[in-house]
Amino acid sequence: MTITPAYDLECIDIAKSFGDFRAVKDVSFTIPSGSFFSILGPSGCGKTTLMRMIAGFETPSGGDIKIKGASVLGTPPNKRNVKMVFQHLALFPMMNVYENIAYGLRCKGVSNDEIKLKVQDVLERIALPDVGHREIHQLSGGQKQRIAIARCMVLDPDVLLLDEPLGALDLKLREAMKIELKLLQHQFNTTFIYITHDQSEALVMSDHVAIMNEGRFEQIGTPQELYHRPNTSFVASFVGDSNRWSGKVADSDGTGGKVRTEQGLDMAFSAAAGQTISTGSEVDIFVRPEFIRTIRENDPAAAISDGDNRMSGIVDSLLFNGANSRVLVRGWSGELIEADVILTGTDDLAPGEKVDLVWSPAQAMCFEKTGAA
Amino acid sequence: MTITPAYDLECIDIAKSFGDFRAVKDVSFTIPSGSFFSILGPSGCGKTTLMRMIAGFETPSGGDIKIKGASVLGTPPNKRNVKMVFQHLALFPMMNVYENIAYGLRCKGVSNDEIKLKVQDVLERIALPDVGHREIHQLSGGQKQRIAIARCMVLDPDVLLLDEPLGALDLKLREAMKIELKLLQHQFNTTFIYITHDQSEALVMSDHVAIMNEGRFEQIGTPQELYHRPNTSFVASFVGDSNRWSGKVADSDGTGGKVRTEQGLDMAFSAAAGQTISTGSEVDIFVRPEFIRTIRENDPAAAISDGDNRMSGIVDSLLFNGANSRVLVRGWSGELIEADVILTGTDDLAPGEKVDLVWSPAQAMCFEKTGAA
Amino acid sequence: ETLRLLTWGSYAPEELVQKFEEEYPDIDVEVTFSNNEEMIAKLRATGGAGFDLAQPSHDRIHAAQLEYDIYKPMDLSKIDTDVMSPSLLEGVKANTTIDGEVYAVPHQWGTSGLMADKSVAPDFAGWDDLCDPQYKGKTSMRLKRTILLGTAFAMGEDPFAAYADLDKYQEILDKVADKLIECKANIKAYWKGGDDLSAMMLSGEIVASETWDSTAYKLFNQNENIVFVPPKTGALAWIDTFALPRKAKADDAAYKWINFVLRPENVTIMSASTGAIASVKGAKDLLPDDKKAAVNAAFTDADIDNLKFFANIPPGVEDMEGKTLEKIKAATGG
Amino acid sequence: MQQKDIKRLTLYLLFAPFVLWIFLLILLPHIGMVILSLREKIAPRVYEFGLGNYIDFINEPIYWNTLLRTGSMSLLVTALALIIGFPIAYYIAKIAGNRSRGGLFLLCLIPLWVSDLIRAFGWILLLRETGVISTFLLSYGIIETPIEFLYNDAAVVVGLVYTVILFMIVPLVSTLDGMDNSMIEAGYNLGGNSFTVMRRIIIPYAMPGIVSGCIVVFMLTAGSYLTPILLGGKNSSWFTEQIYDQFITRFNWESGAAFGFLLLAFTSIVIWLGLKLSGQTLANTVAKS
Amino acid sequence: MLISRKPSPFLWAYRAYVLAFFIFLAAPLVAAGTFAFNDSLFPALPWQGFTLDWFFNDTEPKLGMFHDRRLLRGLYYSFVIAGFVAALSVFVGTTNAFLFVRGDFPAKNALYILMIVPLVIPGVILGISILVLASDTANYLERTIDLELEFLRPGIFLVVLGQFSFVTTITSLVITARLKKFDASMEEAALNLGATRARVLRTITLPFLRPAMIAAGIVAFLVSFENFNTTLFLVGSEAPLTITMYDRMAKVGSTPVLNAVSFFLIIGSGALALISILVQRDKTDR
Ligand SMILES: Nc1ncnc2c1ncn2[C@@H]1O[C@H](COP(=O)(O)OP(=O)(O)OP(=O)(O)O)[C@@H](O)[C@H]1O
Ligand SMILES: Nc1ncnc2c1ncn2[C@@H]1O[C@H](COP(=O)(O)OP(=O)(O)OP(=O)(O)O)[C@@H](O)[C@H]1O
Ligand SMILES: [Mg+2]
Ligand SMILES: [Mg+2]
Repeated sequence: MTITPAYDLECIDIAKSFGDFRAVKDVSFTIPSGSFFSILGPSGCGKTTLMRMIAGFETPSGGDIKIKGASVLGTPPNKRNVKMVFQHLALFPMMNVYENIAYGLRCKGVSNDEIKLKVQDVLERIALPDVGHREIHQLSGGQKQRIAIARCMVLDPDVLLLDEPLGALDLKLREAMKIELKLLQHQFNTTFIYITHDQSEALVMSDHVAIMNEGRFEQIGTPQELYHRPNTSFVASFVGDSNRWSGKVADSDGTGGKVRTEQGLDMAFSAAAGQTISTGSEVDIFVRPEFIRTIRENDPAAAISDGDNRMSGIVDSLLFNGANSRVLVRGWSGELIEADVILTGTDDLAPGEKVDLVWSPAQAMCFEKTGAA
Repeated sequence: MTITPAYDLECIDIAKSFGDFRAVKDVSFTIPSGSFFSILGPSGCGKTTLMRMIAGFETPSGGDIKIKGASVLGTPPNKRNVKMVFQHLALFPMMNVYENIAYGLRCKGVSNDEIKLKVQDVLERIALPDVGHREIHQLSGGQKQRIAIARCMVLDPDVLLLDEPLGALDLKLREAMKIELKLLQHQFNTTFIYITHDQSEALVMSDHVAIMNEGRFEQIGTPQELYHRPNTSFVASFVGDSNRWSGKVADSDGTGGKVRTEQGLDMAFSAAAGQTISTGSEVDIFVRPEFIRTIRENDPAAAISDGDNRMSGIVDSLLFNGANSRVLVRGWSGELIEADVILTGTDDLAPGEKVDLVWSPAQAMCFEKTGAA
Repeated sequence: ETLRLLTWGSYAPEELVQKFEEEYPDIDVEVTFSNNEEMIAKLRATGGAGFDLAQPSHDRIHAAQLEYDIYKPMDLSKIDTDVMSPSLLEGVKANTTIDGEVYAVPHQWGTSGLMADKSVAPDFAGWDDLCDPQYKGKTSMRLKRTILLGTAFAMGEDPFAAYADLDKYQEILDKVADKLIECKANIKAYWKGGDDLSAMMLSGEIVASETWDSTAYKLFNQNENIVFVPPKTGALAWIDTFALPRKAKADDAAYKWINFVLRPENVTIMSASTGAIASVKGAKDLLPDDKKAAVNAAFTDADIDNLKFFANIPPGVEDMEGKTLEKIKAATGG
Repeated sequence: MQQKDIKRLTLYLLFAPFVLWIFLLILLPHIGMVILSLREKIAPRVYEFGLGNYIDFINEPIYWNTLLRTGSMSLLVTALALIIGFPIAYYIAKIAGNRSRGGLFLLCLIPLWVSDLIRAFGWILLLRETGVISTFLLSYGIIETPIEFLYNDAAVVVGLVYTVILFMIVPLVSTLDGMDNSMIEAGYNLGGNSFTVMRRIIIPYAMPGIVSGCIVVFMLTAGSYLTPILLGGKNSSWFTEQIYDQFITRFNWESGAAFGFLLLAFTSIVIWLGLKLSGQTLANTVAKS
Repeated sequence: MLISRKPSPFLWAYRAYVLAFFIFLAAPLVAAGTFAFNDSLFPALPWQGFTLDWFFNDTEPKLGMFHDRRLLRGLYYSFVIAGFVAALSVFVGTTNAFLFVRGDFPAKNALYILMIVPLVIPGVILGISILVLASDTANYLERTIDLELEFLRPGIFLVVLGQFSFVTTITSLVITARLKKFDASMEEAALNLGATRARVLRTITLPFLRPAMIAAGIVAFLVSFENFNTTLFLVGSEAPLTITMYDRMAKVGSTPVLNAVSFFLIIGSGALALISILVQRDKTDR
């Protein structure tokens, strides 16, 4: 009876402690074949530790890891068919590109002729057919990146792990590589697990993203789900920009109601999916800048729905950034609120102007405060 | 007859050659008192060289530099009242914060009591009143940044030069410091000249931005001018994202007309301000993603003005990034076009869907090709 | 001023130096320990500068002075030659007179010979006994010219006589080398200084060795069984002298030192340290008691008559001997 | 321009000490030594130019045997130092915890600061027939009669390895320290076993350190004097000892100079060969450590 | 990690090996040090009981090291020589560092290699070549113009020069490494803040180099202190401690006083080495 497993990788209650410190706490997840899965979390949350356990460099303190359905706990790292692209790539500087890629094949004992074929093939697939004879230091950052991936892919891994591989690149290159990585994954059609603390990387590239915090997974979902329907206040604040208020629920019907913020503002909200928030509880409310409309005070043209939240303030400054321009508005209680605006150079808002900020309760994401937060 | 000069800094036909290589080519500009002026350009275009000439570390091969109206060509660097914040800050690690700030005053021979007053004063203005006794390595990245500025500002410079001071900071901190720098400049009301190759920094902070390329200034203007009314194709492509087509003008009335792109597409355009483009000339056309609307094929709800450009294609992939999400559409001739979309998770576009891309001719910026480009 | 002595280890006992400095408060004594070869090498390198008084052996002055011009003549009038044993004085003078100038006066004399632990090697008597298989792995020697000469005597040759005919001398050396190479297996190790010799002897690692008499006397103090054995072919005798380096700067102090150490009360202190016998009249009586006992245990009058004084080394011999020693050292065996 | 003149002047001023040092203390003396070595001694105070000293050397097997012996023993010591030192360096650089690393490194260094003489002296106390080791073994009944560990080639090798191993470990630690751990992990991740990783990754990476350590160790060994003299036995002659003998006991500076030059040339050739074989250069090995 | 995944017996064996190695390192020093406290005239077994005589006793035959004038004088000369060598070599090391890091001149790489070469020349050869040159020069001057230059004869001056000739390579390498880490924009920043060039050197560059200069100085001091091979040929009447001890051992006979000196030196140089490492690990290292 042979069943092809549905998942390339399964982690079941995996945990890791360093002495007293619990770096990874009972994380479970499954990754379907051929998908691009990202783990996004702040520095030190345990992402690398988790990945090192999958690769076999650390032994889990508990739980099980299955690759293609079979547990690999007893398998040493060099026997696992899980390849890894390291943060600083770890290309071997004493070998040229060809030898770097051939290394894994040689370890397997593949014949020289076959190695030649395979290396040439993978070099073509990453669109660098002619760099085989180059030394590593003769490559550009982006090329190195691709060689590091090719070095793994030539071995046909079940899963490719990537630990912040773009961290060392400069801004422009990072933007370009984001798209490139996604295309490469399509190319090879292998399961990629991608670690990052840069949300835009995770959102842009992934099929699914897991948000990790303090050794735990807070939420797993598609980028859209995470952005629009975060489960926890950590996810809401970590994914995307947002304005944040703290307050106390004045009136609630379980899924929506009114909050009085610490600054004394009344605000309507709707609770995040699956949450019930009862009257009197302390909550955090998040509103993304792009959902806040800025309208000139008493602008008759502005259409405001009835239930919308509204707040008046004074323009503090304008941050022009092309399509991503922002306005900073100082509310009457002194807090600065960011809202997206379009600045065209004609008839724009100006610092000092009085404005109203308007947003719908549906966009005000509300989470009950946990004891610790 | 004493005339207070209108400009803190004037550069007149300033040039610099290293051997045969001309790093800076006849650059002229003036900076009014108290403004925030950025020089934005790709790596290696000569920004640092220009700044080093202003500070006095390089001697210009030609031209003149005037500070507060007086030429400083003969003045050694330690006598110029132009202070500089270095890329890696160059704080002195063997002195504590107090001594770092006091250094310039001591060089001037200011008395100890006065130094104490001035240092305390400047520390308060940068909102770090209590760090005087700290060692440099005990500061966070953002604090170091501010100390580096304070160290210059305590000397009351005519002009403060900043050479990519945020380059070494990590992503999150860089975002925060952008806003902070602008506030500090308001505080001190001194002329800041800010060098960067990151367009969003330049756009967000500056009153005026100069775009530099290959040793030359391509355009000087406010951020909005540069973004919406670029003078050259370099500026259009360097500032902000854009889709680019090359083509030949099929029909022109001087300020607008029709272009046939290399892919064979007909496109209406209006020439950039001050340009006349004649029929038959080779041109580059730029369209920013945020001005391209993506509509489902045959969507009846879509309102399309008559003159708008329209192009059909197939959704290749969606790059979800919250408010900055993009769609990649493959046009019928194979090129990939980026357009901004809003992805909410419900009823979004999906890869493979047929769509139409629509944009107005006014947003299609057109530049005649120069021989070199 | 400073008196810079270039001398043998233990030839400037601390007690004596302090006494001297008390007597002449303005003189500061600085001592450099050395041996015959190094003294010449040092003075050659300095051109006779850097030291104010040297103490080479009587046979090592003539050739060195001819070749390197490192000494200056002595003013005998400043030295109390009366106290010296006339025969030694004349002998040294004869050895070190060049162009009518005398370059050295005697200080102490002693012998090189053998020593043995009488409790385990009672019959030890001649140079060749070092190679006696019954002491296999239990003897030692110093790989220097003394052992070449001793072995030559033991083989019935007279190397000093052969100095006049270097070809003949080379023949002797070749024979000696063969013998010593053959003997190598018998040797535990070549000693390099009094230190390792004493350690080996006292610990019983070896039972007999070629030695300086002074070392033997010292060991006699520790262990009465260890005695100096004058070889039956005669112990080799040397006289250490006083000589003034050519560019010495403190001649007066040097003469003061010479006269000082030849005073009877100081002779005793010196001999206690060196184990050698001063070249003054009645020197044997001035030996400290323990040394006297050791000397008496070692020497009979006949032994003293049988002493072989080193003869002046003619130029070239050092090279021949050096090569022979290297050959022995390099040969495999044992 | 004035600015340029000042720059020039500064450069000259900085150059002066360097030139004085290298020229007066290194180049000139060595040239002098070579010239001296070309003088033949004919009679007292009579010399003649010629290759006599070198011819003597060639004609006398004792000399070149000793030189070869010194060279081969130095190679042996170098190899031993590498074999013994590499695991230690690896341990310090890669396995020891962050805190113990500094301590271990310091421990490695302390013997370095004590003179040759004291080290050799210590070994004599340990190794001699009535020394600590022999006595210890005897008192525990492991051996019946005292054993002489001193005065043989093995003792010389032990003493030399001891003296020089630190110069092997230091550059090795610093190169291995600079090696990113992920390089090793990548080696395993791509399917290599411990042996492959060691042979294909760690050793090639550490090559500059290995070569640099070997050069310094070889030179120090070949040029050492005290250790072979004090620990060596009846058969162990060392070339520096012969140089010393030529100079000091045989007053033959000319042939001593020739010997010195030969030692320098010989060791330089060995090192040149080593560099050629390992494909390294002096600049990227010794200069870096 | 390479090892953590391995079965632990291997790791234990590895640790045991490391431990054995450090025992090997410590053994002769411990032996040399321990016998300083043996109440015997010979530095050898058997153990005769504990004593501090070899440090403090003031009468023969057990003259302690602190009363042994010759050893103390040797110690004094060692200090003088090491002091000069350290000062000189740190100075030249610093100028060399500036020369090679900042300077721009033809054949820089070749000269840099030349700078390293003294480190790999056997000490004996350095000693004799300098000796030969110095005495030939002195002899020549004496013969031709009857000028006696005493400093060219073996003595402290030549010893200092001889040691300086190879120690400088070490100091140059140490200081060069530090200067390479120096961010030249720091100097420009100081200039920019109004300092003169001299003031920049005094307040910025040299303070930055200070840890390396101190460390290099200590290394130079220790290397000079323990040097034997080069010194042997160049020493005159003022013998430093190693030579004094060697003479003692080879020509007089060793007593545990030598062990006492060894003990003293082991402790002293251990402390110095510790300081040098602490200084290097200075906070300015970043
Ligand atoms: N070998 C170890 N011993 C002890 N603690 C460790 C070890 N490795 C990691 N940690 C701790 O575990 C936590 C998680 O570390 P990890 O490297 O997995 O974080 P990360 O999410 O990858 O962070 P970053 O984004 O900075 O790389 C950190 O607090 C770290 O200090
Ligand atoms: N001292 C010099 N000698 C020769 N060429 C130089 C020198 N300094 C700079 N250049 C060259 O001048 C050009 C401009 O350099 P500059 O440092 O001004 O660029 P930049 O715009 O500051 O770039 P970046 O953004 O990377 O800092 C570069 O091509 C550089 O190689
Ligand atoms: Mg990590
Ligand atoms: Mg720059």
